[in-house]
Amino acid sequence: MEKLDKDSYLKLSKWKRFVYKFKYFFLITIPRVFFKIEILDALSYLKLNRWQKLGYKIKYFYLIKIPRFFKNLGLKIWKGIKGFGLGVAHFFKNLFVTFKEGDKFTKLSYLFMGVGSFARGQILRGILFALMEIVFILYMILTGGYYLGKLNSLGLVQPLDADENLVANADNSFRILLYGVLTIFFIVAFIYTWYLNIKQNRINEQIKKDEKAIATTKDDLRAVVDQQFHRTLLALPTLGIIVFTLLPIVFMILVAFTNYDKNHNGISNALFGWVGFDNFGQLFSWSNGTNTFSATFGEILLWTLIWAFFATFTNYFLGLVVAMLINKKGIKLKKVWRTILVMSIAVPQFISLLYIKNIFAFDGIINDIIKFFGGQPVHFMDDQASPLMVRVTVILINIWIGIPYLMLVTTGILMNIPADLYESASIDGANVFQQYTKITLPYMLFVTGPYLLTSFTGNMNNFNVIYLLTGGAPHPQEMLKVNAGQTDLLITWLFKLTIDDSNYALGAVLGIIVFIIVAVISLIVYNILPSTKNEEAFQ
Amino acid sequence: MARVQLENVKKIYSGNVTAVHDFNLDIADKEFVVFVGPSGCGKSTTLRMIAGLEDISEGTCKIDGEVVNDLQPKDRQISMVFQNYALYPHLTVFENMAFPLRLDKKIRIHPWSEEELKKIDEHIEKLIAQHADATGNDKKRAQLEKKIEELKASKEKGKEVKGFTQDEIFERVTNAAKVLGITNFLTRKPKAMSGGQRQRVAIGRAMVKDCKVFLMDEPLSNLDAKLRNQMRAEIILLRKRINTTFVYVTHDQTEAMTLGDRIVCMRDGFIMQVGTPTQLFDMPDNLFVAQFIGAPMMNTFNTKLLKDGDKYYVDLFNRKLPISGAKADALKEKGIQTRDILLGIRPEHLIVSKTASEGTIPVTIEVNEMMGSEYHLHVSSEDGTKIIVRIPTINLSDKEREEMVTGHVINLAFEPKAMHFFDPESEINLLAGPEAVNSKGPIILPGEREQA
Amino acid sequence: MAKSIRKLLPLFSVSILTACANYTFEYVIPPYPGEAPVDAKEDDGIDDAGSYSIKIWCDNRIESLTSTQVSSWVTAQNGKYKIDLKIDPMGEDSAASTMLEGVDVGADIFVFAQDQLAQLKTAQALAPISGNFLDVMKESTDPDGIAAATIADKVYAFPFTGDNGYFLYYDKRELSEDEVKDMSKIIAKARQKDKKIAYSVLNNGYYTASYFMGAGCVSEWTINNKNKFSDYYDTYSSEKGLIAAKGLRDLHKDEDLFIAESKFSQLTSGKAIAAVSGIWNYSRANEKLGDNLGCCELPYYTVDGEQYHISSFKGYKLMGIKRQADAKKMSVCMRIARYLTSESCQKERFESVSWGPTNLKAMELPSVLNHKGLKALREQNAYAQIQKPCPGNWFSQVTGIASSITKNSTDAELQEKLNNYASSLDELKG
Amino acid sequence: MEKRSMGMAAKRRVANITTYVILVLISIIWIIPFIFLLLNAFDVGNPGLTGNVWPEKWGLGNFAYLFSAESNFLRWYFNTFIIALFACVGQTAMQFMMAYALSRFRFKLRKPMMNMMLVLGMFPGFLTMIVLYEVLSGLGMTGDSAVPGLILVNIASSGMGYYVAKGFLDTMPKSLDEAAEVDGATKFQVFYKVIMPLCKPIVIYTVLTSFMGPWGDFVFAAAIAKGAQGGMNVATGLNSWLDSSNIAGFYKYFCAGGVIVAIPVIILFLFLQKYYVEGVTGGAVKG
Repeated sequence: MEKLDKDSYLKLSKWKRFVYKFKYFFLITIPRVFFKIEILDALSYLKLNRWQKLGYKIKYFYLIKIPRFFKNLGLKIWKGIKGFGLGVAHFFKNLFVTFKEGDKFTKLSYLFMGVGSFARGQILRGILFALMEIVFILYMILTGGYYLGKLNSLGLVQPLDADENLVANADNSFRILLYGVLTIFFIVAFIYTWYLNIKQNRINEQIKKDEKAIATTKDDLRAVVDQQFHRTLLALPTLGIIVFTLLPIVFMILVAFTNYDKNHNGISNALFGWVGFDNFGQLFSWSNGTNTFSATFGEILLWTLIWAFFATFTNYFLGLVVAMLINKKGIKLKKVWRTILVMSIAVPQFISLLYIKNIFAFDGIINDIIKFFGGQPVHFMDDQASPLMVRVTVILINIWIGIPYLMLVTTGILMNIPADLYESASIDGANVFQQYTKITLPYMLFVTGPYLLTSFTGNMNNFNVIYLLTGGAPHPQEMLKVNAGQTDLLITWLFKLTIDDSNYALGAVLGIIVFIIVAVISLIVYNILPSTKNEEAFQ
Repeated sequence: MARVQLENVKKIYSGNVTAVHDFNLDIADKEFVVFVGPSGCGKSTTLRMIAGLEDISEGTCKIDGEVVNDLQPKDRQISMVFQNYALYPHLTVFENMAFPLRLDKKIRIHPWSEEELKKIDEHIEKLIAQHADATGNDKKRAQLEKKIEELKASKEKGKEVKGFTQDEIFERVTNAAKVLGITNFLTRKPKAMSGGQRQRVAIGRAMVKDCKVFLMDEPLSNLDAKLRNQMRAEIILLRKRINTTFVYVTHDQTEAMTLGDRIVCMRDGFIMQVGTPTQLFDMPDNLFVAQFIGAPMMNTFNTKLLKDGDKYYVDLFNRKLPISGAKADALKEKGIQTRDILLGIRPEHLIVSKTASEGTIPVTIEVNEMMGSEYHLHVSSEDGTKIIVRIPTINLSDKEREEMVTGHVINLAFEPKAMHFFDPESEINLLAGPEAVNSKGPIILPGEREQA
Repeated sequence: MAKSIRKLLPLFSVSILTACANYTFEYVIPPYPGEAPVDAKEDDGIDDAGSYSIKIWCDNRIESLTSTQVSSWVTAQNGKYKIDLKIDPMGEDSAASTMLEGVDVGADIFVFAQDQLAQLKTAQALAPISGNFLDVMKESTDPDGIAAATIADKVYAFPFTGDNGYFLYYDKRELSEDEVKDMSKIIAKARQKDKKIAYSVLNNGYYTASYFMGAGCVSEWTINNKNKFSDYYDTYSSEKGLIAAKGLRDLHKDEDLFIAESKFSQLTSGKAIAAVSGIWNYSRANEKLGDNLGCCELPYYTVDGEQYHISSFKGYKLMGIKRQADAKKMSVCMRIARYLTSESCQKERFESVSWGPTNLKAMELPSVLNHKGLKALREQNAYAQIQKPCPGNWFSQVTGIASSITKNSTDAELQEKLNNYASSLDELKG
Repeated sequence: MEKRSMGMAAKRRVANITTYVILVLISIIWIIPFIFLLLNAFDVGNPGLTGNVWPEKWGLGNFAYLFSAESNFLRWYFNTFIIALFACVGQTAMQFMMAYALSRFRFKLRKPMMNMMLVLGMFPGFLTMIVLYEVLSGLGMTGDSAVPGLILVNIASSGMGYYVAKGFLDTMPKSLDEAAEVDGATKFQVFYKVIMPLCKPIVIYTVLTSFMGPWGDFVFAAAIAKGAQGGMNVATGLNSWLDSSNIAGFYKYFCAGGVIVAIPVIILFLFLQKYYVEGVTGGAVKG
């Protein structure tokens, strides 16, 4: 709409003026107030009163930060894809160019790895490359091929024939999937090494052209403890993580796409096969309402998030308070208080939590005390208790578990807070509470930012407390169908599904969802936390 | 004892931020060169590139003629003193200084001791005897002959020893400690020592090694003023004793002036000027060097240079101050005509004359900073331009000292010899040589100026 | 030069990975060598002489007794077999769950509670018993025991003990003969003496069912040939079920008197006057209380004036043989299992840990007949129902009924709980 | 004037007293479970779960049973001790190698690697249990020889817990490395001769925490040992005494076992508590 100046507005009839005002309000004022923002510089921002500042911040967050976040995200993803594309193109171009220009040794090393290195006097590398190729070929012929071939069917020879007699040389789908994944890892490693072997030939040729000295085996060995020392350090831990963490996780993610459960355990009663996204379908079929699996999933997810939030923050703040109590200037016997608290960490949880469970049991000591004072015994953590009571009790007990550890963490950090901060605050007239909120907390949050995050994700996967204390009680009939309880976390429900009921496929689906939720939360928080951004603060 | 050559050295950080632009310098053997400049001018980065702690993005760095770009710090035979001393907290002072010696595994030749020589001779006799009675088989005889040859050769050459022996280490460390006066601290841990002492240990650690180049990265900046002056003197003595090539980085211009044979003044990754202290003090290539060297800072005035026949005048505070002597001849030689200039004169080159005259300017004192041996007067002329004057108090009578108070009017005379004339656009000294670098706006290197 | 060798180190990690991958090399020859297995058919015709290493899982109390029994059996075969025996003590329920975790690594012979039979059968962990072994078993063993080990008229295990039910333990000093006949009297005495009753009727389906069975309810599950629970006949939500629910509601009025069965020891330490538990606690209770210990059938409970005798499961512990490709080993294990469940072994076991035998002759022995615990169990079994195979989650559904009832739920609410239970049964199919 | 100053002192005294009262209360609450455990361990009156606090009959019978030939407790305890010993050495080495590489060096894949490990750490552990069992049985480390298997799994992916060690190393000034390099030390010598000696608190912290881990692990250990007495650890063994058929006869033995497991870990913890605090906070020990 075109804006009218003063007198052309006056010319309008009464009705037209009303229409104009109406349009002006919606098309100009609303956008100007809500959707347009002019960035204030520091000074003009400080002039705003408290509410304007808040309004400005909120608008700034939604109109600037969020779009920028997504723009950056989009850029990053686009760069990633472009980078990947470039990388692949580069990979093939490299291969082709090296082959065309390489001398006969380089050409040979395409087929027999290590030939190039031997030709150039790098015996150690040559041996390693050749060894890798031989081992790879042998492995593929004898076992890799066998499992890779069966990977898409996960086994054809069922362990039992029609009338349930044992079949000889039956397949084992569990082992086929596991060694299939291992073989794929091995193939990727081989391709990387093969590409490495080619690239080194090209580098050595380049060096030869510039008449520089090619790295001898002695140089390689010296590099292991010098220039390349960080790779030597990382080699063993990374290998351990690949074989003992990454491999099982990849296996588990794949299990989510199979029908691996008590009727098809892949070894003795029936082979399991690929079923695509059916398992996810079952979990997310909200539509038919009656399906208790997805309804239970929603409730347990909600409780897991509430639990993780409360468990983390109650422990954090109360741990800090206890640490401050002990660290207060006038308090003597500091070591004694700390020792008593620390003793409770040293006792393994499966012993201490059993005792706490008996204390809170229906016929436990607390109820005896209540009866002694004439009260009615209370159901704290058994099946007759109300869900709210059990949840509150569990969080309280978790405080008992968490505080000593937090007290230790925060005691150390408290000692590092420069004393002059408190002195200047008390001169400015801040009382104890203000000092806590204005100095201690901000400093602590900065230093223990990452710790807070890891303890939040840790609490989401905190198995011991719930499993040992409540076992998921109370179990309403509705949730019992999928053997879950109202204080079950995703992790304890997962345990019941897989270990108790050997329903591995659904357990894997659940595991993936827990994995995604926790991963998304922490990656966002991880990149926002100040202390993780300026990591180099101290160096 | 080495010559350090830096040719077109550049340092470009990720995201193409250039910290050092086209750095060219040729440091002669045993020369003490100081890199000076405000923080962030790339002086430390350049030093670290020589040391090998930073990769050289472009260009080459040669030590004793050998390109060291790809060498690791330990293979460049350099030693370095760090700004925060970087002493190993868990080692005693002795161990700190002995650390580099224990790591050194190079083979060195040592003269044989008496008994060792005797033992070798006996061994040779024994072999000759064996050679004599092994008449039959030639192979054995040939072997024996070769063995005898070897022994004889090693007798002349001397004993080959890997690294330093224990007493060699002891001797070197104690000598260094004696030089630095920290002998009775040798068994202490760095934590238990003061800043000055720690700095000496750091120097000691660098000193014990025989190195080609001795690098120092702002070693005195963590010390208090008094200790800094004392350490400066010690470093001068040290330099004579160690007698090797020094590269010293500092942001304090007094250190540069007192220590350096040659000074490399830098800003934003560019070399402003390379020259001896006096060259930089008396003949600054541009306004930046002029103002950076010398404290308090040189005064500058926007004025006009008037050429009247073959006489030159400066139109200052509507007075025409004559320029005479060497400066005038230089201007004439350069054929400078009347033009706008930036006049620079150092506070210590302004003289308070007793009587007002044609060549003096009346100024009123605003602030008088009493520095003990001299006054730093902050004065302002009739039209309000601020000038700083430095006057030694020694040859002032008591009465004159009393008058040096705010509001008092004094007459200033300009010492013609100490005037500097800078071109307002490029801030280059009119009398500077062709390779002078501008210090205003985007810095244009001499080479590039022709194309511009 | 430094730059050109920066690619060296991944070689190390890769070569270690290959070394690591090697371990699968000699391990992974196709599994299960040997010819097609033949189930031990006809009489013991199969010639299975040879040496075997056999692993047995049984309760720690009978660990040493079992190993002596097996070695005596081996010597009795005068050299036909060479057995390298390994016994790991393991309770019945953890034996079943460990077996389900990995059938191929489970023990060759293991004792498990009867309610796990269906799950173990689904996992194909049990070798069917046939031929001579079956005939001998049929002649000499308690028919109910055999029924407990049968699915779709195939027998999958040897009945090991016939005492897996529960009965009433009580302190004779506190309760007289006739008081123990009526639940309300026991509760009144407990309230009066401020003592407890160790009976998990309110929070464990295995015991809650005793009220429903007492009122006459039944729950039977049929398994189709694909070992899935295809159909069920259940009367827990009928009006008989409502009677039981009312009984449970009355118990909730005194729920503070009831403690879990795991706290059975409070009977021996005098804090409880009665307990409902199985024979596994008999020897300790007898040792502690001596002749103050009374054992008898479960009492009656009264609802709306009518008296109902609390029922129980007539349960059996079974000895199963792992189904494996090596037919010979399977047949040797069957021979051992048959011997361990023979009359002489059951008698020895009864004398040492007083577990009820399933062998018909052993059951008639005078010492068994007038054994205080077993006599009570036999009297109670008159009112008990044979425990048939049922889905794993069925017991937790029954627990759900008891735990959702409160002392002031109305009859309509009780019925609603029962209906919830009934509707959940379809989920348990499959 | 005089009243106000007295007020200040009085106020501080009152604050101190309340703090002491709170601290005493806290101490009681935190120590009760352990006291109950101790009392039950000395009760030889009735071996079952009698729920009484004060022992019916004092005696050392329960402890005697543990060390008698009847029970395998000693075997389990020895197994766990071996696992804890190897675990603390192995884990500390692995965590330190990872932390040192990530803290002192800057290389291309550093950030993605750290994010990857952060994410991998979030996968719920149980699902990988059955896979690890298969991997270990491939290596023949299950059942009776479960101890080497548990050690291997304990150490293999412990590199992922490098945060605390890295936090500590980040506070080491970079100039120490550079000074050593200029002095001629190879990167390994810098690691071994300069940085490691300064990491005493964090090394002890890591040793301590990884030593305590295996004592409480009952789910995974049971899955690997699969009931074989030779391979069970103390947590699995004690737990097997709690199932329904055993509890009436073995509960008090469980308590005695619990005491014997807890005591050494407590003593170790108290002895090294100073380092625990320093280690966690990134170390007050500055160069």
